[in-house]
Amino acid sequence: MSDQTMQGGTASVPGAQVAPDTSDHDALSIHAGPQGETLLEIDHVTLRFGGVVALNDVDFSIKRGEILGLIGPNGAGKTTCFNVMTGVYTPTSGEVRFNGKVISGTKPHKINQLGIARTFQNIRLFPEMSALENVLVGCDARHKTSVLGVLFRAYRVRPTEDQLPDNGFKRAFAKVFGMSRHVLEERGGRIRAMELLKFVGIADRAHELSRNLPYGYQRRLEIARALATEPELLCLDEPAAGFNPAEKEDLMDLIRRIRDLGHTVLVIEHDMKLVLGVTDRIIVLEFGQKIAEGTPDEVARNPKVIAAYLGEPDDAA
Amino acid sequence: MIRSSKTWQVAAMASVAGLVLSACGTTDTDGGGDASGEDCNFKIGVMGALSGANASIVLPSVDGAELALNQWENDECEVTLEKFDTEGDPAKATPVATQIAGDDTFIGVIGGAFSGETRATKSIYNDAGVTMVSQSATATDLTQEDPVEVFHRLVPYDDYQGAAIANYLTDEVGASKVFVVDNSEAYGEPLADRVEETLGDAMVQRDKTEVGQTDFAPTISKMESAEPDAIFYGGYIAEAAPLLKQIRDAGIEAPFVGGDGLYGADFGNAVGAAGEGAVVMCPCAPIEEDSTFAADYEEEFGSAPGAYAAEGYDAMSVFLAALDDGARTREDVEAFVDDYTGEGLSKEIAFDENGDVPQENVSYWAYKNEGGTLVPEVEVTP
Amino acid sequence: MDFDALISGLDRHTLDGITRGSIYALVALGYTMVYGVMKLINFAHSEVFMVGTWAVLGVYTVLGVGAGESLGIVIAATLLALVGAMVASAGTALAVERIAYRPLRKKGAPPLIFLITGIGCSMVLVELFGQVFEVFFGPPFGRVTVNIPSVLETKELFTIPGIDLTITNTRVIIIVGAVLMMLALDTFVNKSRLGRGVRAVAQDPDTASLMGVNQNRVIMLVFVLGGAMAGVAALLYTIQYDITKFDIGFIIGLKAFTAAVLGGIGNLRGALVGGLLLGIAEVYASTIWSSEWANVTAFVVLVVVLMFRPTGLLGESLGKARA
Amino acid sequence: MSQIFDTIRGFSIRDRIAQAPNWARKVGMLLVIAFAFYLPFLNILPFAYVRTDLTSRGSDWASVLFLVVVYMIVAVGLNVVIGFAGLLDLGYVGFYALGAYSIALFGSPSSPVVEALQNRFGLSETWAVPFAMCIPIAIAMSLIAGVILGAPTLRLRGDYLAIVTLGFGEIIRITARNLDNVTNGATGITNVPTPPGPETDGRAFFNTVDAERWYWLALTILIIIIWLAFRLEHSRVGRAWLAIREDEDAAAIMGVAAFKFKLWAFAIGASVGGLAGLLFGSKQQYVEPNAFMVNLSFLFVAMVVIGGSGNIYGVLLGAFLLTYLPERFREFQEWRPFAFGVALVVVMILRPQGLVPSRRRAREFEDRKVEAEEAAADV
Repeated sequence: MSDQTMQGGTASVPGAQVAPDTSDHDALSIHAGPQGETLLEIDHVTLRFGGVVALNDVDFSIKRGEILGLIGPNGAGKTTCFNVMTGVYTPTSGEVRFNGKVISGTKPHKINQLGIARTFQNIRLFPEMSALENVLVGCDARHKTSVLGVLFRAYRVRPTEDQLPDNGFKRAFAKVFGMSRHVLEERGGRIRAMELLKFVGIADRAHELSRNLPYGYQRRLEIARALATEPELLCLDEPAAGFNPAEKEDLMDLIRRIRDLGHTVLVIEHDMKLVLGVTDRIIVLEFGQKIAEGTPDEVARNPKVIAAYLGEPDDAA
Repeated sequence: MIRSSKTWQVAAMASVAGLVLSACGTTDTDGGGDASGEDCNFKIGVMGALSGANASIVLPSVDGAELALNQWENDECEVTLEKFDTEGDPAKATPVATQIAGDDTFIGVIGGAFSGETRATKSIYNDAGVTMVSQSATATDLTQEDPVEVFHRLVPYDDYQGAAIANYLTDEVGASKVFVVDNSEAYGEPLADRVEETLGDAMVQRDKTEVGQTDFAPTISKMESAEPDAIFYGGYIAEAAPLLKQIRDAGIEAPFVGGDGLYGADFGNAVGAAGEGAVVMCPCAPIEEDSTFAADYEEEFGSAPGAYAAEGYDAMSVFLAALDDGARTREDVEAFVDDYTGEGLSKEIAFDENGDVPQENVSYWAYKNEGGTLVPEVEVTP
Repeated sequence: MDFDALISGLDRHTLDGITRGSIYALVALGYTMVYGVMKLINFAHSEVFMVGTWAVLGVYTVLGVGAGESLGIVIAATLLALVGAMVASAGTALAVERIAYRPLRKKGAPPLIFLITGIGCSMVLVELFGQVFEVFFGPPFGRVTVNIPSVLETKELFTIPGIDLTITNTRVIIIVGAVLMMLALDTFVNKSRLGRGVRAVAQDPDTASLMGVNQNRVIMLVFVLGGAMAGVAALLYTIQYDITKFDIGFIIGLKAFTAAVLGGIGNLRGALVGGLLLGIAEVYASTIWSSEWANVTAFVVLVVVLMFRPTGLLGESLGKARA
Repeated sequence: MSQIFDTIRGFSIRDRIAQAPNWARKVGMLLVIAFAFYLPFLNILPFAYVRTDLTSRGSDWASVLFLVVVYMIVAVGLNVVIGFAGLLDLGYVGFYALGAYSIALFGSPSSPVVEALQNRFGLSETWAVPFAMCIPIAIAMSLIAGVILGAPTLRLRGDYLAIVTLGFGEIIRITARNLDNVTNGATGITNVPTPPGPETDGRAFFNTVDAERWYWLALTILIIIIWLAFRLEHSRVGRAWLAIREDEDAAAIMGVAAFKFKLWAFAIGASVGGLAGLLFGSKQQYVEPNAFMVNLSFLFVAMVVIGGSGNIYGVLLGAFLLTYLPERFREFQEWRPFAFGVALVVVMILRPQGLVPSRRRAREFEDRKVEAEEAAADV
């Protein structure tokens, strides 16, 4: 397979500073709409489980191209907020709009296709798949081949020059009859997946089972897998949990580079330093309610926020 | 790569070893004994449910055939009886039939014992020209709708049996309101259909049950409102036993009549006290208790001849007569059996162009369950 | 299609259905208890029931009793048969657990493996009675239907006036017996100390073992209880139908399992509701059409119920059996 | 027993095959296929002892091979459902039956359906739908049945799915038995057509006696189906199934349409089952409802699980062993079911992951074992 040649990439040692990524990632950038426009709106969303109110009239929006932080003490409803956005829960009242389209009540995989991807607080990779395969599952979200297409490969497309096979006979055949879209997608997917692994800095262990990867690699693999679905909006759920300061630095850099590719990023994080350092804007939740919103400076000075965090000093660490 | 080259070495050695060993010889897949016209070494197959729930209807006929072979006196010929268990399942019967068909030393087959397996295999035997003489397959279509050259049977088909049962119900029992129950299976349903046809207005209601059913409450409540003066059940022993018990428990005392599916040695034991007086109809003539056959059978197998033992004996006798007559090929046997006439244990044997025994040669008997054994009651005509 | 027959005898058919369903429900308890605690389908449970019917036959044979005994002997023999069937069935269930399931549990095998092993155990038990014992002991073992003497003969007890519904003693014994056993089991699981252990393991095995509940003991207890209920069902079955056979377990087991799922597998009261509903549905369908459609009706009812209530009528969970 | 497995593992056959040069693997594959085609005539000692017709009470070797291959097709199809998608289907025999019934209903001149068509359109009495047309009909019918069964039930959890599918298999059989005017009821349908072919020795090419031709036909179909199954496994579809098996919610959030892929698994499994049923019915030339009892479903699942669910080679082995061994040892006729049950229990206890598990499955088992041991140690 072609990915054999891709191995190597940026070698890095877990825990140490990841070498700056030098390869060309233009191929990874996505085509995003006009910057600064509203991308996602959480419109007065309330979510109740029985008598418990998990989200109470939460209302905020994300603009295209920004890095938005979502913070709050444990149990404030941050992850629940993600779950509402990604279709796991349907809000009791209010609605979620993405690109102006109501998405609350839509099934999770449909929401992903619309352009929202996320990572999980407690890592949820596919443990028996290799790192590359995990990312490939993400790439598949953008692939069009149907099950019948996989079986019979009847859908042919005209390949570009560099997609043509080397073997003379096969090359001639492909020129006349075109190539199966499935084969091209599969090949393209592998190349893209490998690029993504390089982008997050874990390409050196692309063929290892994800369950055998070190913790930091698993976190980054989740990000790569989410990026593979080419989301306009990427939601990171506590991406720095369990990281040491050096790794956190890397992560901040990674988040900025993700934004530079054209993605909008929403981060849930406990670590105030990271959030204040990387985000453009911050929303603060407490007990399912929005208590503050603003630039990192504004939020850091907001007395309500300080009170909320001082009230639970353990979690603010 | 070093490791893999080792693999190829191993593979090469294995193939050489295989070639060397192959020189050792080949197996005789014909299963011994080449058939040639001169020496008379033949096999006769018997196929049927030799194991499984319905074996008790088949095994006596196999024993009967064995007895006929043991009693046969012929210096020229060596005949063995090969038993094939099909569990009564058509899917299991086809490989057996293909095996028999492909082995030229088989000159005939006794069976199939049941209609389903016979339906599935008769074209195989027909293609190979193996003569079949069935001791107990009674489905009408086997000879009437879809006859093949090689199939013969010693029992009348369901049409006649159904008529005989209906006649018994109306004439002997004097019933005018018969409740007909069947087991929805290939055996019970067509038989019950024939009974229904012949009964005409004398049938009050028909109900269908399942194989494996034990709770017949819905059928019983239908009976209670129909108030029949006789009940016919087309099915097997396993369901007849709980059905009878529940009929009697409900206080319905109408006579109970069953088809030959109930004609087995274990009927009396299975139905117990509730089955006292129940009648089983069978196209099999009773074997005189003092006859030599019954005595020989008892001596050989340690029990009184059961269902279709005489038919099994007769089927074997037909084949052996063919060999006595000098038949040495499948064609000879087929020609001989087609024209055969003779006095059998069960009846006067002859086969019409469809392979059926002429109707006038057949006798139907009603057997009554008395104290756990089936006692011949009366002969009935269709 | 005979709806008139159904309507005109609705009381009678419902009673028939309840009788049939009572036995399903008792057998269903075994499936439900094991599922509730271990989250697996014990496919050999149908044979646990079958062994019980043979035990009844064995007890009657040893005692030498038959039809028409005096009342005292009838009661004594039936009680002995009850004990015999419960012991035999519980013992079989326990043996299956110890021999087949425990090694798998040690390996942490997924449910599918338990399923295949259960099918294997079921075949072994069927063949023991249909083949192996016949070779060693001869009749009554083997592949034939065996009559069990009607020690407890069916007698009319009384007729409900007005609707003209005759009640027999066997019906009363079956329905009352089934309900009593179920109440006893329900009380045991909910009230006793051992029962608390069962519920604890059902809710959260890990926490339960941390709290000092011996999981193996609980699982054994569950198999024994389920087996004993199948034993009761076996006695009631023989009283009603008078027969046994090496393969009678299969269909009853299938129906009982359907009943358990219908009511909400893992839920004791669900087993009762599911069993009765299934019995009634089958009898109604058999009356409207005929018995050949009873099984189809049973499964259609199951599919329809699951479509609207994906975890059965009463929902699952042995732990929350009180709810 | 486990020592034997360890020894076999010592050879690490899989690694060696994987390391072999590409041409060698291709040649090896061709040799295996050639050998498979030659198998009916295998008559060289000591290999010929595998034959089932060594004694005159055996059963025809080529017929047994045919049945083995038909069940292999079934196993490969069911493996898509159980092994790939992780859905427990206990009613697979229903699709098998549908395949057999479709060719019987439409292809046999004596089926009530064909007779109705004859009357309706004034066709001759020997007219029936040609064999070639019956194949798409059979596949379509079982596929539609798969979708109809799957669409409402696939949302159910594993164990519920098991009982519902089991019920479905029974509904198909009972309906086929009860609808006398459509399926001839319990009597079944005769004169099921065979594939067309040149007449040889005065008989149709696919006749009842020369079973090896049927075997070759089935084998060809099996090879095609295996090839397609591998395509599925190593594609986005196979990855989606694996992802669903491992973490359905996470897969959905990553854009995997879980329900759609599960339904596809069901539909693909169903149509493969239907194709196997069609072969069976055509060879048998007779179809009756009792050939499709529930027990057959259990046998199919046992093939997949014993062989090694998820691994195509494993399920092929499972299908082979469970079909072949009972035929090979016919002389123990009465004892076979007992031995079968014992073998099922013993194999599962000693090797719960199956005889030839997929590597992923084997690792999952190791994990579970460790977890179980840890849990036991806690007590």
